[in-house]
Amino acid sequence: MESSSNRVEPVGKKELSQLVSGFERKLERELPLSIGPDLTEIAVKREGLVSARCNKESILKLARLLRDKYGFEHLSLISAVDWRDRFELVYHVRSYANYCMMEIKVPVPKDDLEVYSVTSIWKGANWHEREAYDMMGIVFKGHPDLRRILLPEDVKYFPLRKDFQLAEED
Amino acid sequence: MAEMWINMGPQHPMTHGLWNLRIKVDGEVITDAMPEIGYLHRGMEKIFENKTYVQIGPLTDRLCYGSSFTWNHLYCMTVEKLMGLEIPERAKWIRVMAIELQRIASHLMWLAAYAADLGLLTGFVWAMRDREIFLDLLQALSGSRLTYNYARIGGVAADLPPDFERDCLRAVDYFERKLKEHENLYNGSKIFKMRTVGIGILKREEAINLGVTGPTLRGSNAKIDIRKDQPYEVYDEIDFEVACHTDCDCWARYIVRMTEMKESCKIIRQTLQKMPKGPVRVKTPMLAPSGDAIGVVEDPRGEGMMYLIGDGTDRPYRLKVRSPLFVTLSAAKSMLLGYKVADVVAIMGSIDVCMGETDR
Amino acid sequence: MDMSKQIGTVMLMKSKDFLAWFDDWFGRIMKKGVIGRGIDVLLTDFWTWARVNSIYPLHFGIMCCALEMGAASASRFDAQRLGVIYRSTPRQCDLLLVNGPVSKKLRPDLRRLYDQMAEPKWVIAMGECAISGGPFWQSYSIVQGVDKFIPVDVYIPGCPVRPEAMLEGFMKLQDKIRATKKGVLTEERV
Amino acid sequence: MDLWGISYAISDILMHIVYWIFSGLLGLLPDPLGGFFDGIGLWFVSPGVIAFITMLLEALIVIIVALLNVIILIWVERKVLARIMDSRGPFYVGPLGFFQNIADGAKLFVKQIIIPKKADKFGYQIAPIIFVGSSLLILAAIPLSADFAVKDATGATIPGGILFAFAVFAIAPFSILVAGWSENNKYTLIGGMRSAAQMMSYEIPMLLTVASVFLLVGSFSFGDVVNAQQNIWFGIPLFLGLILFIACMIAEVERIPFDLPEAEAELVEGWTTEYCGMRFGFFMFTEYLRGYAGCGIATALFLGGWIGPDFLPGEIWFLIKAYIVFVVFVFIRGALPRIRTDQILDLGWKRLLPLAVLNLLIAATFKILGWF
Repeated sequence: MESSSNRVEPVGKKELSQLVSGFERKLERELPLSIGPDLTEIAVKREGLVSARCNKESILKLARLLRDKYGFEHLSLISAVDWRDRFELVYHVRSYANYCMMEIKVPVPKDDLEVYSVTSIWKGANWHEREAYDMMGIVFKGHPDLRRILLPEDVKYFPLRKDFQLAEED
Repeated sequence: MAEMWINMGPQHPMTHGLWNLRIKVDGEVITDAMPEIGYLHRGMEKIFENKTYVQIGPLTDRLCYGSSFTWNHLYCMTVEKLMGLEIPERAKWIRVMAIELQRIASHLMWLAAYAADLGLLTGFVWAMRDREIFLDLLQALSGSRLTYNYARIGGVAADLPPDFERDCLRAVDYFERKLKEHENLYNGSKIFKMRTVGIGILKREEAINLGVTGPTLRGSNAKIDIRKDQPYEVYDEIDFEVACHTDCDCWARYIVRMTEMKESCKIIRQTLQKMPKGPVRVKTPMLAPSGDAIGVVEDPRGEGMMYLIGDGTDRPYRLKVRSPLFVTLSAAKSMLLGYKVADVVAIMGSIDVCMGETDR
Repeated sequence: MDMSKQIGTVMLMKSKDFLAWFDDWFGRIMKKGVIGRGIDVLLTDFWTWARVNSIYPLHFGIMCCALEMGAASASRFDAQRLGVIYRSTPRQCDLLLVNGPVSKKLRPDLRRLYDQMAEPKWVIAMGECAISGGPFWQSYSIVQGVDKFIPVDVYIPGCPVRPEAMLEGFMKLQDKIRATKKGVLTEERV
Repeated sequence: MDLWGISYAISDILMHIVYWIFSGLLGLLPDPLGGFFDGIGLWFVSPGVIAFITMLLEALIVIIVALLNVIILIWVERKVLARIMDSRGPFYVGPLGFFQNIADGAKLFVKQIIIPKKADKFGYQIAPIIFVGSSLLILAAIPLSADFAVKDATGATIPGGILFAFAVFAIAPFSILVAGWSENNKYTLIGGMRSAAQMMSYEIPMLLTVASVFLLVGSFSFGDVVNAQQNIWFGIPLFLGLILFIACMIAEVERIPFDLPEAEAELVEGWTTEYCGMRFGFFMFTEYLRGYAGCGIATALFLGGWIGPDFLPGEIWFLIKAYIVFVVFVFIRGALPRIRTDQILDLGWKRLLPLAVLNLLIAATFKILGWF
């Protein structure tokens, strides 16, 4: 019944690395060509994991390219990290067919918190982005309904920022 | 009848836990659905940043209380990856066995809640009765019924108690006989099929795009299981089948979970045979190096993931938790459209909601 | 209230006024008079026995203690032996079992649930989270203990509460009901 | 009344008691006008009025016995259901948990009475009264044996007994609609409409199966139907009718496979959501009361009411059979999940109705063949 995707039955540990390394090397070569200067850095961390760092402007283009051309059909996670001088959005994207996960880090300067929303590409990102907005205050342009998801609507503070101290009050 | 917003929750027997499903109803058919969560938000990720690595262990049990060992183990595995720690072989086998025991207990909890939703009180009580056996086994291992804190950074808290293998094998044999009894109660009953076949259909492409994972995805004709795709611990040395069904509806998810329970029994038997002797724990340093690490685990509800950033101190700089239910709930709307109000129970029951991990 | 015209020995009143007058008169006799106290003295033990042996908790779960509540009502630690049936509307319950941390978003809803319950009602704070916020006491979105906005009768420690402890909690509540012998008619007096 | 072989004297005693009370009372009346009240007095003690009052007392006794049975039935249900689920059921309240229902009822009796502000007062209060009242009437109509029943002047059971029972059975949907609507809450409105629709749509197949029994017997009174089953119970030739009747009765009484209107799972108790205290107690008690009434009618029509070997009196045979039918209800409750509302109505119209007509045909063929 596995007609649609050309799923290859998983074999032992050894064969897995030869099978996969080809795909990652291809990624490492082709992505900088198609994205250009915005993709500041890309490296193969280990077999099955490629990490990249990309500027905020071209995240939409990179996402669409990854999903359509390279089969990264599943968005696992969007985490928002507060590095005190800047925010950073870490996208974890996974391709089932090629057993590969990609980690894309997108720095977001503190003064301009606008980022393009990838919900139009992966619908799974909808609630991840709402939670990033709710916890850190990063605004996603083009998001269907950007509201607070976990905290009540009338709350003003963004809890996961480093400057928000864990108050002891009631 | 005019369009009407119906509010199901937060206190509602259908919701296993606290969340509010607002559905717009035209007569009896659902035209729009908007899940509302956050009633159990405890700000866990903020608390994580103020506790040391060892203190966070017991907290991760409370992430999803239905399958607390998988989250505890995921946290320890992620920290070990960050520290670059190699844990003893016996500890890995014990962890895999405990994960599968926890998977059966979690699926039985789902079966109990699902039967109670559809009005089959006998199913609730039988599933809870059989779940007690596995809770006793895990209690023998860790001392507590629900939140174990059994996995520690660098291995497992303690070795198996004396003649644990005998009890475990006896429990698994007993359970496989009892599983047939459960199946007669559900597969045989025409009414259960009337309530679940063809209800809550979620196609394969839409499920993957929405980020749905776990039994809900495997029920939609996708043979995707992290234990096979990205084997962690010793899953690549165990042969088991990935349960998959092609109907994409509540019935398929029910069948997937029942076969997964059978597979877990097989895995437990293999772990008990192949478990080597040796130490179960390694000394761990207090401070973790700076850098980041990802842990991905097949939770009974889907793909559980943790993204950990260490900054060289003994406290994590940032620990992000990816909860499978957080995403499956966002896909609830596409499962609900077009079905009747009475079907909401069957559909929401079939994705095994657990609010602990969704609200964090 | 002389809305009645005295004609011979008969008073003429509008029916609505008569009903109000009758309630007031009957109420005075029952609540404060000898008859009311007499009935109460006779029947208080019976009402207490009834309330003790049939407690309907609300079918309402928050976190891990809800699983233990379910396990306690299943067949191994059968709570039904004590006459405990889980109802799902607050109107028909007389026990609110708070079994998890109460977040600030849930607080108004929980308070409304408590207000909707009919009068002889009790509250059990089950588990550390309900007693004092438990492992999440320093969280920004958790109310540190249910007794900050709901009067609590019995506290059951444990995280999560073991089913045996929950049954013991029910028995503690039964002792409390037996101790506070609430009459029915002359409530203020007792 | 002929209870355990005591002769017909009981009803004589009753008549004398009634006569003594009334003539005594009349004697005490102040008689300023002298002889003014004699006419009414004579009328009171005339045979017709005495017979009527005796019938009322008989009905009262039959209802009280039936209520005792309903309390036992609640206990039987909770114990059998617990046994299906490997647990013990109520245990500590009285011997084997027997007084559990009394404790539940008494506790509900002394609960605070809450009438929701926006609820329509009149409808809210009248609905449980109609619901309980009409269900009690059914019990009066069901005889436990040829003599332990409400009898008309000639000593036989009331000619239209079964028709009267089903007529009163059909009052409940009206009261459920009033209850659901008067609570002014959209869940209860939906619940009320669903349960009314379900009850009405299941009465037609039920009455058709009952008609097949009338076809064989030719009379509407309980006594004649049971006497016609001397040599063979109707449950054996009309076995299809028995199964259909039990299925329709489960839907009529709203028990598990058909109890979606008050399903806990999504309409939060359906139309009893806002009721609390003794009004809710009435609704809960009446559910079992109608269950007992349904089992009583099923035994009378299909299982040969009080016919049984002589070592036990007729009443006990009737009760044993009624309890067995109720235990079948409980087994069905233990084994089956709930059906969706439209599936319930679909099942009622598309499957039970044709089967009921088929059952009627079978009865007609038996009649033509002349076996009955």
